[in-house]
Amino acid sequence: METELRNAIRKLLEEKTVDVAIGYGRVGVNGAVGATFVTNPDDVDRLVWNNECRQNLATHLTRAEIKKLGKPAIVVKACDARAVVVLCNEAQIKREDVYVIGVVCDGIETADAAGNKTGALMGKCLSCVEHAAKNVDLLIGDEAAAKALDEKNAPNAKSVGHYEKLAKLRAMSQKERFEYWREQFSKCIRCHACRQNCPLCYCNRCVADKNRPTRIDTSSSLKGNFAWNILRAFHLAGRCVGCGACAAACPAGIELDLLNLTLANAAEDQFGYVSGKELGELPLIGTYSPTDKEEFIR
Amino acid sequence: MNAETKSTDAFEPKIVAFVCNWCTYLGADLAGTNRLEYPANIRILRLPCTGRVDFNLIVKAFEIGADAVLVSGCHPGDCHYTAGNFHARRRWDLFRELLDTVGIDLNRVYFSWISAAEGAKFQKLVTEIVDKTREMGPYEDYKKLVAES
Amino acid sequence: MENIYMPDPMEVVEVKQQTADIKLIRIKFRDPEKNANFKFNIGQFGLYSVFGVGESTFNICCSNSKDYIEFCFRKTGRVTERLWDVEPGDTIGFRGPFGNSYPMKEWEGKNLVFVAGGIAMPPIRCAILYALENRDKYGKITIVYGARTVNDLVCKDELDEWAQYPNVDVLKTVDVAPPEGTPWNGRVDFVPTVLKDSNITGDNAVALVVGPPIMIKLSLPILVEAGFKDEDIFTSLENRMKCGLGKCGRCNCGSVYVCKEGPVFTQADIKNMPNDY
Amino acid sequence: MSHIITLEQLKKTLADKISSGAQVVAPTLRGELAFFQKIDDVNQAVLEPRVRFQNSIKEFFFPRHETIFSFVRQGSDVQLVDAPEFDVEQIVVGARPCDAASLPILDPLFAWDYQDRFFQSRRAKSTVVVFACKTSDAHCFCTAVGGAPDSTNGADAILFALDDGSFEVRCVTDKGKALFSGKTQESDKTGAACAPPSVDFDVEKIATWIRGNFASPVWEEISYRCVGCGACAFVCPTCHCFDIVDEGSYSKGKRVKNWDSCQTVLFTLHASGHNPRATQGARQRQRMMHKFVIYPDKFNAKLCTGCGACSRSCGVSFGVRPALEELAKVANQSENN
Repeated sequence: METELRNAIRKLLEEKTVDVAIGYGRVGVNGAVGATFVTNPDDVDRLVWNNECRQNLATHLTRAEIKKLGKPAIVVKACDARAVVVLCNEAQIKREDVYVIGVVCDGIETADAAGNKTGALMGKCLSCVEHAAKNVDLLIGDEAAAKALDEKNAPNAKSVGHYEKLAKLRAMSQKERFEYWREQFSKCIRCHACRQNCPLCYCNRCVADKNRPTRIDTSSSLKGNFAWNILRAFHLAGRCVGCGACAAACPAGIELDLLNLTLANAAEDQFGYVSGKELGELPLIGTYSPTDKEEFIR
Repeated sequence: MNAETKSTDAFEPKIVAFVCNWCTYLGADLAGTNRLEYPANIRILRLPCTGRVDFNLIVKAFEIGADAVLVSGCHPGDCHYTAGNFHARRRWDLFRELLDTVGIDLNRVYFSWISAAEGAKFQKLVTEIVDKTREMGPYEDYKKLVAES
Repeated sequence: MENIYMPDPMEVVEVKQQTADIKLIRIKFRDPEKNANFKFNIGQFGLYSVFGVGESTFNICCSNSKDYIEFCFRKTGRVTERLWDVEPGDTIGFRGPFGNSYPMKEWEGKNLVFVAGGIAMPPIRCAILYALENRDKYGKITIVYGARTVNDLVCKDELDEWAQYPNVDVLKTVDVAPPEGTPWNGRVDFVPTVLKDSNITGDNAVALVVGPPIMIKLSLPILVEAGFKDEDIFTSLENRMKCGLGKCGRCNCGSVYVCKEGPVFTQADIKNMPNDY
Repeated sequence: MSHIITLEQLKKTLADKISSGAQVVAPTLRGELAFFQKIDDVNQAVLEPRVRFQNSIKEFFFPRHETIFSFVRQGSDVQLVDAPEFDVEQIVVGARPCDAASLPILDPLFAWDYQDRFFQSRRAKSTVVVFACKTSDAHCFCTAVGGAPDSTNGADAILFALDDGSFEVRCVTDKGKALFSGKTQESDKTGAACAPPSVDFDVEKIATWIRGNFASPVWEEISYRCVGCGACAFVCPTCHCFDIVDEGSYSKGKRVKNWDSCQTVLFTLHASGHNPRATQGARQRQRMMHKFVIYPDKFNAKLCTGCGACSRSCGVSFGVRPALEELAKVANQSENN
């Protein structure tokens, strides 16, 4: 699939359909995979495709430094593709301004603290039922194999990986859960890697960075960290596509995506809403319906 | 039921109420003019609409020592801004799920619709919240968390 | 061991509004003993606190012969917004003095040229007041000061006072002509043009230029043409600061820490500093 | 003739210190990630040499969140209460040589004219016990900045893990001797550290290139993938930049100092909206200059111990080592032509 990807991008660059290709390359220490930006058709051999392509490259589409490079092509997995759709639906980019190359993905491996592969799939991949990206301009890879993987995961998609972890968490008592997150958030150093690596956290001045008034403390104190993590998760309610970039980037190893999964589940169960499925979809919180449930309201 | 008659060391809960300016605030006012007494533990904050209730305000309320939080506004359809409360309802539903996962005590977070004519409902609800919170005692978990910050 | 980040409580003595969004505040140490033996050099800055809100960096803009200190600020941020509501008798915090200063000793016997634009008057005012208090030590003093409109001039009333001193000419200007009928005895031009007509010469003279980058960019060639060498042209850099004493790693411009080795630099210094300000 | 201490004796020494009221910091495991943490019970500690940590011992000399003073308004006056000075004995055990090496690097900064009581009081009261490295990984480059797997730079004592679980103790300073006096036996067994990590770039040559290329476009090109978070700066044992903010209310509260990172947009943003370092490339340049040009100019020491924490915890596979490697290529190219 790698050669197919390289040839496709070489053609795009040669024909000037795009000015820069945002893909994966062995750019980190010991050949760790990260984002690479190819503008010259001869450099396409820097691009790779394997199950270490962990990052969600859509986060670069809204960055000023990358916009300066001109019209982008972007390599996406299915979960990343949904983030591109949400960016379009939220009018951050125009769909025709980005050439989306989907690659069939058979699951991404987690990395240990040194960036080496652990052999285990990411939580989201265990319950993934959409291995072939949608809303793309070009799809590379065997769609049939993707379908087979979808069907293999479908039966217990909602009871493995992060869903399993969340279920275990929700089964705890309220006090135990509070203690669990107290311990997790005590590790948070407020480096905001979760925010900066999230494709949908594109605000140029985050509300946590504002000080007139200071809505939440910028300190990495316990109360500051609770306020920050609650605010970050809620500002992604009905938007997060579950790509796991936040938890993968957290230096303290906090399982932030469980908070987002809670909101994604609530959006799906109560409003039948899954973000990033089709272009033109209205945002969940931006709309309402007279029949929304309200049994918790006095 | 007057706060002074209680012995001074008994726990007096602090309740923060975010109320909408067009309905619930007037409902509270009506309770006052009708001599419907409600406990003084409640601190009323007036906002244009429940749609304006930003969710870190609720977290901030617990940070500064609230033992329970009430968010109340116009009934669906009565909103002065036509859809503020509809948006709020959908957000409250999602936010309660998030608070539940984080382990914040949902028995201390109340949402309600109180119209300008429902002074009695306001008094009944506030009294109920104060009594229940007094029973539950102070929100120790969050106070400990803030103390350690 | 002393806590170097702890400010001293200061009493606000006087608040003078300069323009629609600029105020000058005069403060004294609440502790009379500290007030008595507080020393600072002309051109140094301090950090001013509104407790519960934050701290901001401003030059000490008065002469050091008084028993008070003054600073000017524009209402533009979190701290300055609350400084705006401060009244005489209130308490704010002060830490300082920090940074280097104008070499007033070396300048003795020389002609002084002061060029300021808009809110950049305060960092120059302290040098002007000191020079006027020691008038005989200095040669001819030329003050060229301009702002967008007449209402934007900081310390407008003092400009005319300074003009009364011997051998001092004050050339004030505004970019936009004032509306009909408003009394204005200054010119209507950009600062660099007024500087060009002020027939200053560079021999035995120094210049202090502070203002918006565009004003500095256009004034420098005029000074050089008039014979000022790079070591004779001084300026005061404004970098973002937090600690003010070289620890927090924020104000550097290349290898130069503006809070420790600045804010006063000569054009020669700035030439071998990277464009990081 | 060497001095040996068994694991039990080491644990007992630490346990005694804990019960005597000292603050003991040791490697602990939270899930399968290792953190340096204050321990209340010696069994929480995982006393074995380890390469990968999610934080560094910096947190116990330069805390990520610390109160400077608190204040209370009384009418128009304000009462200021200074923060209590750190006055507990602190034992940091299990640090890596590259953690300990950061302390003498930071000393001159926190003593540059103004004495920073917060750092210096913790430093004075601390004893740092280093475990010589048994392994290194691809991120380590201590040898490129003057470090080594058995360097005692900044350490009061160094322990070499032996096969039988005990350690050879070599005391470096009086503090080290005081901690281990009477707790070791003599023996002829000696321990050794692992081989120094291999490095294929020359930091001096790169520093010279950096000095001459402030405006080079290379800075933008190498930092396209950096998304400007604070992870690298916060896990770095030598990064010391901090922010000062007030917390609490207008009537009562405190002023605190928090870790800050030159990689974030707000670091040099002026109130007027002007930002001298508006792009990620400019911020990357500042980081590399501060570590390899500015700090050496000012304090004759590199602001980097080569521990590799930055590239290990970087979400986009960047960090100081990848940056050095890419700058080395550019520096070599510009040298040949």
